Amino acid sequence: MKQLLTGNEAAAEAAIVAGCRYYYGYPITPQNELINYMSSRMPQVGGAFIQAESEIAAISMVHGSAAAGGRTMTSSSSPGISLKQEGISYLAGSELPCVIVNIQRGGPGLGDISASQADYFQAVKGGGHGDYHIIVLAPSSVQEMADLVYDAFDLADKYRNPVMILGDAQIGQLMEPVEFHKKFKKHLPQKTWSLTGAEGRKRNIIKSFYPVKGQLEEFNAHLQRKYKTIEEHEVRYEAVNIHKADVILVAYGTSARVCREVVKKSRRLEFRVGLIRPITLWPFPKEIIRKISEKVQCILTVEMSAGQMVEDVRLTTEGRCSVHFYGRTGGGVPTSSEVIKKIVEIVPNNRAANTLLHLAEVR
Amino acid sequence: MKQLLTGNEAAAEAAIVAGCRYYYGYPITPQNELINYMSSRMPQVGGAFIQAESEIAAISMVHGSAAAGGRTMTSSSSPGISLKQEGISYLAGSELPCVIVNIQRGGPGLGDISASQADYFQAVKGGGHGDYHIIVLAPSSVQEMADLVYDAFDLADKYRNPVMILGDAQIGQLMEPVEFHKKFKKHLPQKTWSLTGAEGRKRNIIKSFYPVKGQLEEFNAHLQRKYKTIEEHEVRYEAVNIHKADVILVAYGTSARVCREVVKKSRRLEFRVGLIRPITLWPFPKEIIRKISEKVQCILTVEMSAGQMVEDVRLTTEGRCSVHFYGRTGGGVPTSSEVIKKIVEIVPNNRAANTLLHLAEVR
Amino acid sequence: MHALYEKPKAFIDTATHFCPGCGHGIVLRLIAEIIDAWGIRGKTIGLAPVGCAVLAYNYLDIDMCEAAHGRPPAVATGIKRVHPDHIVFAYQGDGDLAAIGTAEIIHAANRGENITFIFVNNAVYGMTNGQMAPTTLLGQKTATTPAGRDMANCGHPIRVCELLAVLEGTSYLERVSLSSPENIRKTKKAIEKGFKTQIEKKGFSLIEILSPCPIYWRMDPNEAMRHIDEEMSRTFPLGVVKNWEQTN
Amino acid sequence: MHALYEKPKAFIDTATHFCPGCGHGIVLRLIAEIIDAWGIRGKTIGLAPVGCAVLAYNYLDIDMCEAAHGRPPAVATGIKRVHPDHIVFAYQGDGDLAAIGTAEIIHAANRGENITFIFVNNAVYGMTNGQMAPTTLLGQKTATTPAGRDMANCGHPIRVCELLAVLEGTSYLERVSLSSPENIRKTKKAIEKGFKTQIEKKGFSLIEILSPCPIYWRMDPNEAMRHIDEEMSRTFPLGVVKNWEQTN
Amino acid sequence: MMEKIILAGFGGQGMMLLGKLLAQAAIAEGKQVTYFPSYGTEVRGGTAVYHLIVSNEEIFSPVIEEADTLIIMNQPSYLKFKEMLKPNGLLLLNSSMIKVDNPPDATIYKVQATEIASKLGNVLVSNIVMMGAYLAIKKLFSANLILDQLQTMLKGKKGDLFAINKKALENGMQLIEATYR
Amino acid sequence: MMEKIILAGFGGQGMMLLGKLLAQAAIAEGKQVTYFPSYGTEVRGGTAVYHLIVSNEEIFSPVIEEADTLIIMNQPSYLKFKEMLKPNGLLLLNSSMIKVDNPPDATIYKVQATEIASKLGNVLVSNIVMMGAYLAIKKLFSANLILDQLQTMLKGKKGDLFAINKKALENGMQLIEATYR
Amino acid sequence: MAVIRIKENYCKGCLLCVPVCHNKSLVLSDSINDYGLHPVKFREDAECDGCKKCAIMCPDVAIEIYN
Amino acid sequence: MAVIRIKENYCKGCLLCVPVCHNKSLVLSDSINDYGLHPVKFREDAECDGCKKCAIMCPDVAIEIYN
Ligand SMILES: Cc1ncc(C[n+]2csc(CCOP(=O)(O)OP(=O)(O)O)c2C)c(N)n1
Ligand SMILES: Cc1ncc(C[n+]2csc(CCOP(=O)(O)OP(=O)(O)O)c2C)c(N)n1
Ligand code: SF4
Ligand code: SF4
Ligand code: SF4
Ligand code: SF4
Ligand code: SF4
Ligand code: SF4
Ligand SMILES: [Mg+2]
Ligand SMILES: [Mg+2]
Repeated sequence: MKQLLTGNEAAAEAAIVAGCRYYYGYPITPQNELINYMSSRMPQVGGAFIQAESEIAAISMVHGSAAAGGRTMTSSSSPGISLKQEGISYLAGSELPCVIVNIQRGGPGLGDISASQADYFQAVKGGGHGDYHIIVLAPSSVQEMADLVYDAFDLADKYRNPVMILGDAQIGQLMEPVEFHKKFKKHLPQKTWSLTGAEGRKRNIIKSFYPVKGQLEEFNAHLQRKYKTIEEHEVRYEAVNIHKADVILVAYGTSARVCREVVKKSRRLEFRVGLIRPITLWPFPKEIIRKISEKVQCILTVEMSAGQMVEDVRLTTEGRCSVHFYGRTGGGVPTSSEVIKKIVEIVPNNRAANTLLHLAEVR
Repeated sequence: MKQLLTGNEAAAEAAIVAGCRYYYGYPITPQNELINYMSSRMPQVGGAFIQAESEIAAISMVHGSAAAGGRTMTSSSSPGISLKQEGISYLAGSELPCVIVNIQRGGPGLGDISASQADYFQAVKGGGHGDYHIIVLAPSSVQEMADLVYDAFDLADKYRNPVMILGDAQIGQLMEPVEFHKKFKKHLPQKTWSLTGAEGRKRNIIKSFYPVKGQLEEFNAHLQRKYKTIEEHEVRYEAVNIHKADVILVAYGTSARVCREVVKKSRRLEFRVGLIRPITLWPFPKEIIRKISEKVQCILTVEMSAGQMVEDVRLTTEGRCSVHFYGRTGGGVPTSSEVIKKIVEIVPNNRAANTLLHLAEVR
Repeated sequence: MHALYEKPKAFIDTATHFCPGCGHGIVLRLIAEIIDAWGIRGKTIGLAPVGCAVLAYNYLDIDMCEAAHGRPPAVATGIKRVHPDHIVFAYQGDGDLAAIGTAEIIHAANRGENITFIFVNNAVYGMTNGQMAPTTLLGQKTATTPAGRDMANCGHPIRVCELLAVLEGTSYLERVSLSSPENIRKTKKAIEKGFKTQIEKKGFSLIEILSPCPIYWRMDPNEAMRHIDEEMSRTFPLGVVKNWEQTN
Repeated sequence: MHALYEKPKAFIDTATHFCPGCGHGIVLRLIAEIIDAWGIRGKTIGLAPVGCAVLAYNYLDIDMCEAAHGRPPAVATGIKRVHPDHIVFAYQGDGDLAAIGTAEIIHAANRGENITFIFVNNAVYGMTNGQMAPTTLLGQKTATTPAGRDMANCGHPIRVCELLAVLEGTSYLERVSLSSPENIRKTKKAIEKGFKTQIEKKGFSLIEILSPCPIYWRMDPNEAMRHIDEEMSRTFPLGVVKNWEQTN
Repeated sequence: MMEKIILAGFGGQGMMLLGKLLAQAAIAEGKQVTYFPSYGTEVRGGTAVYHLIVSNEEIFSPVIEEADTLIIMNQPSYLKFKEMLKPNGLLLLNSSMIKVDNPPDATIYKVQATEIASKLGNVLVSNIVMMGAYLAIKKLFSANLILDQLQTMLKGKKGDLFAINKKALENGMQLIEATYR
Repeated sequence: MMEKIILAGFGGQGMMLLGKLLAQAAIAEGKQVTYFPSYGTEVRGGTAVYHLIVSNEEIFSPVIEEADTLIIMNQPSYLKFKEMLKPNGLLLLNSSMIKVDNPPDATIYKVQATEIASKLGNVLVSNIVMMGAYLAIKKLFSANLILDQLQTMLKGKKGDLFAINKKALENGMQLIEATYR
Repeated sequence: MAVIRIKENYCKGCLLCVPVCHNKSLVLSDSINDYGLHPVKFREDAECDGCKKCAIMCPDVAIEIYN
Repeated sequence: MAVIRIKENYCKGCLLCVPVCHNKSLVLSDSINDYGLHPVKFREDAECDGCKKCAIMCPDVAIEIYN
């Protein structure tokens, strides 16, 4: 039977099902259910659990276990993820596979503990130093949290790259029925590069230091080629009702669920609302949005931030259609009525839009 | 007489001239000349110098001195700046004025110590968590380093906001003649909010925590309004030869100097190359680039990165003209010949472009 | 009618957000009492930690500053440089001070910062719902040591006063508790001594206070107080660990 | 012709990047000698620090990992969890271990990680051109203490072994030096003892090595060695600070 | 069918469990369900509120903008959340702790849950009394299904705990049948 | 007028100082100047190379793509940088340490700087010998201007240091006059 | 003889004040405060000599003592 | 009698090996190695009993000893 779990717990259990045996974390709300779950579950499967002295120590332990060839994970929330930025840059620069969960909360600073999507830039543009990318996956249900965690470990190993699960307080603490049924992935490369003791072979070195002139540029070129491959092969998104849509919503994670509600409500009308829900935030689903931008009059991006992903949407549409933004900050979650009102504001005045407005007001 | 100083030293001396009396740092190449200089200079002016136990401690000490009403600064280079991201988010969230110098080096990870501009995203999009902005100034000469450091302190105080000086290994270690002649700024607000002991007044609190539902969203709205004001009033850039230009280069800091060389070389030709050099990276000089994009066929952005500022250029041009990119990574500094070759590649084939190519090849 | 005991003026007239029987309220009240008695509201600046005492500034009517988790010693250092003659104190929990903030407290101590640290050791992370702290007792069950803390995986509870005592920069270190009116009086004396150390520019002082967290100890408040006496102070013996007035 | 002394096989045949007379080369060579002698190349994993020894993997022919500045204890912990039966050692400088990495070393020690730490104390930040380290001697001139380190502003040099000795998790702590062939032999013995401690699963071991940085001490190499004997070892006394074999 | 319930009370009144039991019953019956604890802040104490949606179709937003049912345990929660009920929705109140003033346009049921639970010997089962009342009114799930869930949940705990919970459930149901039918 | 000089040698051969003296002379004469130490890596030792540009007009890029003059102190630097000289540029070599093979298309001057300096009693002034030679060839600045700079720089140091530096400068100049004129 | 005032809405009923009173003058009250908690009350006819132990113990500054 | 081999290009002329040799067998050489440094050399006709102290002292693994 399906279990009723929080997103945090589902992420933890999915990691264990995916073969993660090295978890290092530090408490922070709203991801505490994850570290707490790991502390009881890891010993049961013979894995390692350490409550590290800090987020920095945790990401560094992840560095060690990844270098040693283990499947490894850490989790935190916004302030703690900021602390990990140097470590993440090192992981990317050392090409180490690992999974990092960010259950975002309101910022900046201590902010509060409610849901937010204001760490998008940090995740996809790189909050750390240097030109690097991590793969960023954004679940919007507890089941998807579990499914994406499996995939995160596979993607990390496939590309020797850190993968981030970008959730928020709502998805982390929401309970939904979930099943764990990881499919066995073939064709994952052997970790011949990992540190196992150089018995009978040349030594392996895990590093990101390229002091000889030219080497670092060469290494960066290699990274950029790898990122290009990922961009070509790993884009994921969900498209709902996008054909002949009058307006297209773009939203991920928690705000995508609100938008889905809007799409559902609009079904009863002549006015067509579609949704593109990026599942990979990096690589960003550029192709589909580019295509859509040739067909619709306007796109509305909905986020729990002051406007971050909307920049990636605009970079993709390049002026071909108008791109609007509706956002809530600091723990505010948009409601479907708010989104509908915003749609009414941006679409040319027509009957359908007014019906929509009516719908929003009646609730 | 002008002194021959490195950019690092000029930044330090300018800070002292600007009244900075609280400096906290941690050694890292290529900004060591700055902390070393401060260690001998601060005691001479009765200021505080602490070699902190880490970059995190340093930014936290800055937090304290800023909260107490002092003019305060820290400096580091890429990995160290990554470590400060949580602290920077707190400073922004607490609206504390301070100056942070990032003398960028090659990344990701340990990378190397040569010049780079790959921390652009981190600086302007926010490497820390939450929706915040810091003002980012990019000097391209040692004299400008000094001048911008004065302004950085004034801007910080004016807006109660952290300001970053974004340099790189080249500008940090380059020696040029420099003079210190800060003009006295009037109309800087009194720091009535600062912590001085609540003698005879209501207590002051410096914090970024807004746990009561709705408060954080309100505070974020306030921040966004402030950012809008800054965007309206504080944009700075240098425009060279942009009238009737066939192609416009956009570059800042070290790479702008290379582009300036290209502009100079092209003067002898019929083919006109112009340059827009953003001095404030945030707020980004959108208006002038938007205007230019209506007039030129193409823009070439030149950076020492895999392509970061170019996104802000594209966000501004919105498809009105083609935007190209030339970049070097990992310590590579573009040469004027490389830039000329790239121009030739992107402009419609014409005689002028060929002359230009000739120029590039002859060197 | 004459008041024998009244709310200290420096304690803001409001209900606190702490759980019933939590020690934080007692400690904050003691600080307020000293501020009143010594008349130092105008020259005192406090640091609130990230932890259950995060809202200390809602209770203490003085200038206060937030610090990121673990960083109060560094933030206090920055404040003290600007106001060397003010009384600057940092209020920290055991997760804040002895886990993520280890480097900051050690180096503030080593520099001999003339600052007073009020270190509330409740052997648990209260704020984040009861995980292990560096000071969690062996065998103690927490959200991250469901089977009880064991030495092999999680190490021994860290004795902060004894660790800092090794550093030349520390001047006054004492461990006290809140388990009884008598012990609370001693705690107040210790905080006074900490402030005095600072006023006389004798350097770094830290008062470690054994404090109950009934909620995450899963005890009723009176049981929690007994637990301090019977269990906790065996791992963390009460008393002066270092005192500049007694060094010869 | 029979070799009385040859380059250890585990030491890669190349010139090093160290300055003339730098102690790092000696320490790395000793590690290589032990790896050869004990035949443990295939089960040893090393951690290179950020510091002058950053390129340790260019000299030691074993599996090695870089760690961000100060984080070798945490990275080593992550490696050791995957390979509990391998010999994992971290090589760290004094800035790396005793400044930015304070929290990591204290907590690895407190957890009693079964890892060996080779701690090269050269009283200075070599890599970044000679700033003060936590272990810089009082009065020592560095790039950030141009008038010499003074206790009032910069605190006292931290004695790492003595600090860690307070923690129950530490098993073997010894301070040695490189000042003479005799002392180098003792250093080698101490490293061997560290590895033995680990192989026998006795827990945390750390060997603090007083090591010359002639360049930033502004001394010629032989003078620097004398300085270790005459000055440095007065602040940092040589000898065993803690030994699991001797505890009763 | 879609039922949106908001449950609110102060920490310790067992709202979390109440919602969880309903959610698990929903899963057992093959229904869709989302259950969202919407903590206010990082700060201790105060009101705990939970959004529970049970449906035959896919549920999108787990945040309830307009509830079909409110189950409210104390006065502050009543004041805070009463406006979230849809017109004529079900308002189920713990009248031991709530003074009903300015009621919204609703079908109101008052249950003296705290008192009943106290009489049963354990004030902590007041939530289960409310559960009984809710089942009796909406009949979303059978009492047996809920009791099954409870039994699994209490497995390993002291035996009489289940008995008292069962009593509480029945009392709640009976109260509705007796008072309102 | 614009003169682009690349100075290279190994650490300790005083290239830094040589360039700094020229740069300061340029400032004294009201010229524009950029002086850029282009360290290879965070790693100790190896070659140190400096880019010095002196000009009457504004200088844009401080990085030299094509040098007017190379002043080279040792063999590895010679091999590494000789291609950076413009055709027929000035190649000034410390022939004590450089074996000239495959020379580029250049005007070559060889100065046994290390030997001369050793003879003067201090191998560390080999850089100043090179300075003398450079001044004699390019006559960018007067020897006196440089000596002034040197004097200010050496103020406070032991007195004979200036004397030996002066000697070194003169020796360098004389060598050029004698050998190449 | 001193008088105790308990601030009903500040008191959380933690009972820390109860055992420290040598007169056993404080007991839990039946009433419920605004936060839904039972505060303590001064037992009717109880003694109080103003020793302050209860106030010293109270984590919520809920007790004031007068005479 | 043992034989010392010094790897010219590894030796940095730090002279740490010089004072430890009780036979004073090592001296700085006039030659310059690839890095522009003067290495040490085994003094002509010097003694060596293979005590290894020089090699133990050498930070650059530049000395090997044979017999
Ligand atoms: C960087 C960062 N990491 C983690 C947290 C989450 N957090 C808040 S308080 C706290 C620890 C609380 O424990 P303690 O310091 O012992 O204080 P207490 O609540 O027990 O008084 C943690 C881990 C945070 N806010 N920031
Ligand atoms: C986060 C970060 N901060 C600072 C640096 C710069 N850095 C490199 S090595 C080093 C310290 C070197 O000192 P130590 O650890 O004593 O090693 P040594 O070079 O003396 O052997 C520093 C500060 C860095 N690379 N990363
Ligand atoms: S959780 Fe513990 S420390 Fe925090 S307020 Fe409650 S009782 Fe106090
Ligand atoms: S700077 Fe010091 S520690 Fe670094 S290589 Fe040189 S001598 Fe060794
Ligand atoms: S003051 Fe003393 S006697 Fe009076 S109620 Fe309080 S504890 Fe009891
Ligand atoms: S100690 Fe204070 S809060 Fe606790 S019961 Fe007594 S009066 Fe109430
Ligand atoms: S082995 Fe001994 S005797 Fe031989 S050269 Fe070396 S130090 Fe001298
Ligand atoms: S100790 Fe080694 S490097 Fe130093 S001089 Fe002797 S042989 Fe050369
Ligand atoms: Mg605690
Ligand atoms: Mg060092």
